[in-house]
Amino acid sequence: MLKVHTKRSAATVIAVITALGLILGGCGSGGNSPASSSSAGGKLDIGWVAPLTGSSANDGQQMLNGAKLAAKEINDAGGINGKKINIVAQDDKADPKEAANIANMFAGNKHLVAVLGNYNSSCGLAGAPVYDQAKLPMIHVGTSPVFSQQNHPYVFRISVTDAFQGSFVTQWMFDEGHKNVAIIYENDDYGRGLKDTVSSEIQKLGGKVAGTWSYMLGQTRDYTGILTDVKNSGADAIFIGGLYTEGALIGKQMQGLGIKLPVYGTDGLYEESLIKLGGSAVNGWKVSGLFLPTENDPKLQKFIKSYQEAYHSTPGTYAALDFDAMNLLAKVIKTVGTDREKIQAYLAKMPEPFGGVTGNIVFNEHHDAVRKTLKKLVVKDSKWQLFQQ
Amino acid sequence: MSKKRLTQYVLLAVLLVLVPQFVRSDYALHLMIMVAIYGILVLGLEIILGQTGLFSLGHAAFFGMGSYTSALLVMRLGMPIWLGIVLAVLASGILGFLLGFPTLRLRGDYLAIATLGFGEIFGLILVNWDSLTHGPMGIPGITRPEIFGVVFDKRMYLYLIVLLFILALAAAFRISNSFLGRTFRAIRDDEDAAEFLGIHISKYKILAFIIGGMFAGLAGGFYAHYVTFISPDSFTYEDSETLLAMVFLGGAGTVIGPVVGAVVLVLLPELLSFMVQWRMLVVGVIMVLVMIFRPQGLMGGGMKFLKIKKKEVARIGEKE
Amino acid sequence: MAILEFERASVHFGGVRAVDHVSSEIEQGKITSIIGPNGAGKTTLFNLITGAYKLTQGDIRFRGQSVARLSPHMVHSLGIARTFQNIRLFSSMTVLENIMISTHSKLKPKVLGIFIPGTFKRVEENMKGMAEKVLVLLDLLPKAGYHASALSYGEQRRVEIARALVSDPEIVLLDEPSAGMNVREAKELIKFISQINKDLGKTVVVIEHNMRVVRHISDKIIVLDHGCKIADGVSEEVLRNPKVVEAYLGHSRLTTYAHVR
Amino acid sequence: MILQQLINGIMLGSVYALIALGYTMVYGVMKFINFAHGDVYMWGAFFAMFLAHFLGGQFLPVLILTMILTGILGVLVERVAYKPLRRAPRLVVTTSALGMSIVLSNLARLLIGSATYPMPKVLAVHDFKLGPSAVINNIQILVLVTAVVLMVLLNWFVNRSRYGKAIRAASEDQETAGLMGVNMDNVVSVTFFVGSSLGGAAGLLVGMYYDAVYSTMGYAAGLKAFTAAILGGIGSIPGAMFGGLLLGIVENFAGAFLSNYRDGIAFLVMILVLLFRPGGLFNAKIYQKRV
Repeated sequence: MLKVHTKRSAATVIAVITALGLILGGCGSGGNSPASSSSAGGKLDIGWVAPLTGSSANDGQQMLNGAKLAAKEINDAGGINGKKINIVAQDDKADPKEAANIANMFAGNKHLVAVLGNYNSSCGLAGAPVYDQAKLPMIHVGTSPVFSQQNHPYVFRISVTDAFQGSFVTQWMFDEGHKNVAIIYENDDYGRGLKDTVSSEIQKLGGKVAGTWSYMLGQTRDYTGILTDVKNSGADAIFIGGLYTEGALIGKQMQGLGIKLPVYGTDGLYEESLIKLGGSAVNGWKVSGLFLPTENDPKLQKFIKSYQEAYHSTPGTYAALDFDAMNLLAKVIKTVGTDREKIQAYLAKMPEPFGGVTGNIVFNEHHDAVRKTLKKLVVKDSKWQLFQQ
Repeated sequence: MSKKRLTQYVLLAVLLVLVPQFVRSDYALHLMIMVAIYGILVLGLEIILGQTGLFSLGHAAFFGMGSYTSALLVMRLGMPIWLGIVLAVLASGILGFLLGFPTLRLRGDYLAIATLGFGEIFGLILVNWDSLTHGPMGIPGITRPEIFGVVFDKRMYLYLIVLLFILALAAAFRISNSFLGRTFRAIRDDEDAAEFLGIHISKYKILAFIIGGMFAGLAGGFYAHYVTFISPDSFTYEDSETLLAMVFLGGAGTVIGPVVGAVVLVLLPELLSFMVQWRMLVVGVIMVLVMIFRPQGLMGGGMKFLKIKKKEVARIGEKE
Repeated sequence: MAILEFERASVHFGGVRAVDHVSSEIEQGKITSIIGPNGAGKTTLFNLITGAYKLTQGDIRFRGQSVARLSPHMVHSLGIARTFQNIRLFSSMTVLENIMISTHSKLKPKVLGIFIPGTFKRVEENMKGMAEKVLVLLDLLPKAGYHASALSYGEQRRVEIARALVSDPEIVLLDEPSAGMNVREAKELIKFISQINKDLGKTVVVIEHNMRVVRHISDKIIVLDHGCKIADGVSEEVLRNPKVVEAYLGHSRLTTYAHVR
Repeated sequence: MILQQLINGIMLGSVYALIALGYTMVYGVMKFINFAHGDVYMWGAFFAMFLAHFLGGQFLPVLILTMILTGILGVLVERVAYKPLRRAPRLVVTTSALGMSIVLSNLARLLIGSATYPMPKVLAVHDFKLGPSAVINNIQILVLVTAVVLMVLLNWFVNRSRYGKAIRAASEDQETAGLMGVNMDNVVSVTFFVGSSLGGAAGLLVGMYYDAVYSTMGYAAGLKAFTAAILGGIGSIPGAMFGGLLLGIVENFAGAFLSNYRDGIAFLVMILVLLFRPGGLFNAKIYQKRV
C-alpha cells in the first residue's frame, strides 16, 4: 500500500525524462543541422547578452541601444561584405547561472560569429569557460581584475580596468591636494575592485584612507547612515566606486545632510542620468571618462547625434562601449571574415589600434583594452564638461 | 521487486543512457544538467517544505554552502573533487543543523522570515569574508573533474549528474516511504499531536533541515565543478524564491511534483528566451495561472495539509 | 499501588489558576475518571501530565519519578499515552500510518537504518505489525488503508485510542472518548475501556462528561471545579457528594445535570 | 551625529512602517504573505510621479489621488490573482503572489522603463538645523507627519469604523464573520484597498524623500517592510509601526558602523528578537501549544 506512490512516480519519471529528451533533443538537433544554415544566408548573427530585467536592467538597455545603433548604421551602409548584422539579444538577469545558460545557448548556435557579452563581471566569468571551449569570441564590459588573472583566450574586454581607472583618479585627487579620502563603494565585483585599487594607490602616494563604506546594489537606496559617518570621518574628499544612479542619490542625500566635500568617481558615474537625477547636488563632481559629447571629433559627433535621434537621450559610458564593440567586430569581420578563430586571432594581436568613440583601443596580453589616457570630466552648470585646471 | 517495476527500471536506465547520446547540442545537454541540479535542490526543499511543512526561504544558502565548500577545498587544499563534493554535502548538512535551530521556536511565516534572514546573512558573509571566499569577485577556474586523465565534457557531466540525481531521487523516495517521511508528515499535519505521540519534534525538524541541506550541498558541489566559476550572486534570495515556486508549481508533498516544477521553471524561461524582455512577465503570468487553475500543483495531491487551519492562524485574543 | 501521584499540582496562566493545588493519586490497574464542569481544568491536568505545560508549583510523579520537567515525547516514552478532546489525526495519512507514527517510543528507530535494506524492511514491518495488532483489537483493520478524514466520527475516536495503545503504554489517558458518540457507540466504548483495563492490564484515566460511562467504568473518580479538586474517591460516594452535585447544578443545569441524573 | 543618525533611522523606519502596514493588514485577514505588495508600492511611487508631474506642487491632491489609484491597483491584483484562490491553501496563494510580483515589476519596466526617475518637485526644500551637526528638512518632516497621521487614521479606521470592525471580525474568524453577515468579498476588497493605498502613500513619500522612482524599488523595500511586519508581530498594526521604526534605526546605525553587513545586521536583530519572542514584539500569544 505504501508502494503505490513509488510505482506511479517511477512511471512519471520515465515520462518526464522522455519528454525532456524529445524537447531538448529536438531543439538541439535543430541548431546543429546544416540544412537550417541557409536561413542565415543574408545575415550575420551576433549574440548579445546583458541584464534586461532586474536591478541592472537600465545599464543593459543602454548597452543594447549602443549595439543596435552600431548595427543599424553598418546595415544601412550595406552591411558587412553584403551581409546584414542580426543581433540575437538575450537577458541574463544579472544572474551568473542564467549567464551560463545563455553562454551555452550561444555556444550551440553555429551561426553566431561573436558575442557582445555581459555587463556584470560575475556573469562574464560564469560564461567565459563556455565561450573558450566553443571558440566563440566574446567582447564584454566587465571590469573585475579576475579577468586579467584568468586569461580566457576567447574573452576580451573593451571597458577600462579597475586598476587603470583607479590609479588615474587617485592621481587626480592628489593633484588637487586631497590626501584624506573617504571611499564609498558598491559591494560587488565592480565597486570592490575600484575600492581596492584606489585604497592601495592612495597609500602608495602617501595619503590616507579616511574610511571605506559600502552599499549593496538592489537594496534600499538610503545612504544617510553612511554619509553621516563620512561627514564625521574628517575626510577631505569622497571617492565613489559605483554607478550613476546610486551616485546621484548619494549626491542628493549628501546635500540633504549638508555635506560639501568634493566627489570623485570613474566612468561608471558618467551618464546623463547622473545630472538628471542628481540635479544641483552633483555639480562639481569629477569623473574619469572616455568621451564627452561636446568634443570636436566628427566620429563622436555623429555617434552622439544619431544616438539622440534614436533614443532621445545622450549616450553614457555603457552605450558607447557596446557601440564601439559592435563596430570593432564589424571591422574585424570585414578584414578576416566570419571564422571565429580568425576573429579571435585578430583581436588578440591587433595590427593597428581601433579608433572608437571611447578612444583608441588595442588589447593587451590579458585581452584587456588598453587606452593611452582617460579624460577628466566634471559636472559644471548641470552639464558634463571637460575639466580645466 | 515485481516484474513490472523491474521492467520500468530497466527502461529508465536504458533511456537515461541513450537519451544523452542522441542529444547533439551542448545547449540542450547544459539545460538537462541544470534541470538535474535544480531537481536535486528541490528534492531537498521538498523534504523541508513539502514533507515537514517548514516554510524555508533560505534554501539558496545550502546551495551556496555546497558550492563554496567543494570549490575551496579542492582549490585551496588540493583535495580530490569527489572528496570535495562529499564534504560539501556534509558542510551543507551542518549548515542545515545550524539553520534548523530557529525552527525549535518559530513556526509558519515567522520561520520563513528567519530562514530568509539566515540566507541573506550567509550571502553577506560570502561577499565580505574576502580572505576565504574571495568576496564578490567569486572563485574562477574551479577544477573540472577527470576520469582516467580525460577532463569531463558536457555529456560526461550529464551522466554524472543524472546518476547523482537518481541517487537523490531514490533517497527522497526512501525517506518519504519510511518512518522518517511519515514522521515528517506528521509534524507537518499537527506537530503538537505528534509530540504527544512520542515524536521528538526538535530532532526531526532539525533533521529535515540537515537532510534538505545535504541534498542542496550535493547539487552545489557538482555545480561549482561544472560551471567552474561561482560568486555570491549565484546564491541569492531570488534563487530561494525560485526554488519555492518550483515546489509549489509542481505540487508540494509529492516528491516527484517539485522535480516537475524544476523542469518547468528551468526550461520555461529558456523556451521563452526569444521573447527577451517579455519573458519574465510571461513566466510571472504562467505562475499565477497555474496556481489559479491547478492550486494543488502540476502533479497534484497531498496538499490538504496546507489548508488554512483556523486554530493555527488565529491570533490576538485567542484563549489557550 | 499509586502509579501516578499529584502533589499540589498547580499551573497559572497569567492570573488564571487553571489547575490549583491538586493532590491525588491514580491507582495502577484501575480506571479513574476525571469529571467536572467545562473549564474545570481537566484537559489542563492531562496537559500537565504529558508535559505540554510546565507546572507552576507542586509535582507530578510517575512511579515515584517526577515528570514535571519532561517534554511530551519523553513522557510518552515513559509509558503514558493520550488521546485528544478534539480529534487530532494526521489528515494526510491513512489510518495505518497514523497509528504507525505512535510506535517511535517503543521501537526507537534509527534514522540511518532506512538506507540499510534489511533494517528498513524490518523496522517498517515491525511498525506495521504493531499497528495492525491494535487495529484488530479495535475492529478497524478493514479501514487501515483509508484516509483518516474518510472515517466516521466514532471510528476516528477509535483510531485515536488505537494510536494511544500501540506504544503499549502503562497509562492511557482518554480525553472525552465518548464525545459525539451515539448511545450504541458509547456502550461499545464502555465495553472496550474495560477490556483495555482488564485484558491488557492498562491503567486508564478518562475525562468524561457522559455520566453513564463514568458510572459504569470508574473505580475511582476525581472531581475538579475551577482548577481545584473538590472530591475524589470511589465512584458512588463521590457522585453523591453534595459539593459535587452543587458544582454541576450550579454551573449548567441544562447540559451537565442531564448526565448526572 | 547620534541625533542625525537617529533622524535618518526614523525616516527610513517610517517608510518601512507604512509599507509594513500593507503586509500586516492583508495578513490579518487573509493569512498569507502578499509578496506583490512591494510592487504595488512601487506602482504607487510611479502613480505619484505622474500625478506630481501633472498637478505640480500640490501635496494633498497628489497624496490622495495616489492613494486611490494604488488602492484600486491593490484591489485589482486581489481580484485577478487571489480571489479565485480564496479556498485554496495559503501557500498556494503565496506562490500566486510571487508570480504577481514578477508580473507587476516587469510591467513597470516594460511600460515605463528601467531607468531611475527623479520625482517632480512637490515642495521646495528648506533645511532646519537641529543642534551643531544634525539637520532635517521640511520634506522629511512632511514625510514623518504624513506617516504618523496615516497610521493614526488607520488605527481609527480599524478600531472604530464599521468596515474596520468587519475587518477585525474577519481576521479573528472568517467563517463566523461570514455567518454574522459580514460580506467577505467586500471586507477583502476594503482590506486590499486600504493596505495598498498606504503602500501608495509610502511610494509618494519615498519618492519625495529620496527623489528617485524605479521599477525595482519594490523588491528591497518590500522585503524589509515584510521583515518589519514580522518583527512587530504580523497582523498587529502597532507591531508593524514599531517593527518598521526599529528596523530602520537598526539598519541605519549598522550602515554607519559596519556598512558591509548593514542588511545582515538588520536581519540578525530580527532573528534574535524572534528567538526570544517567537510571535514578534507585539504578538506573543501565537505560540502557546493548543491541545
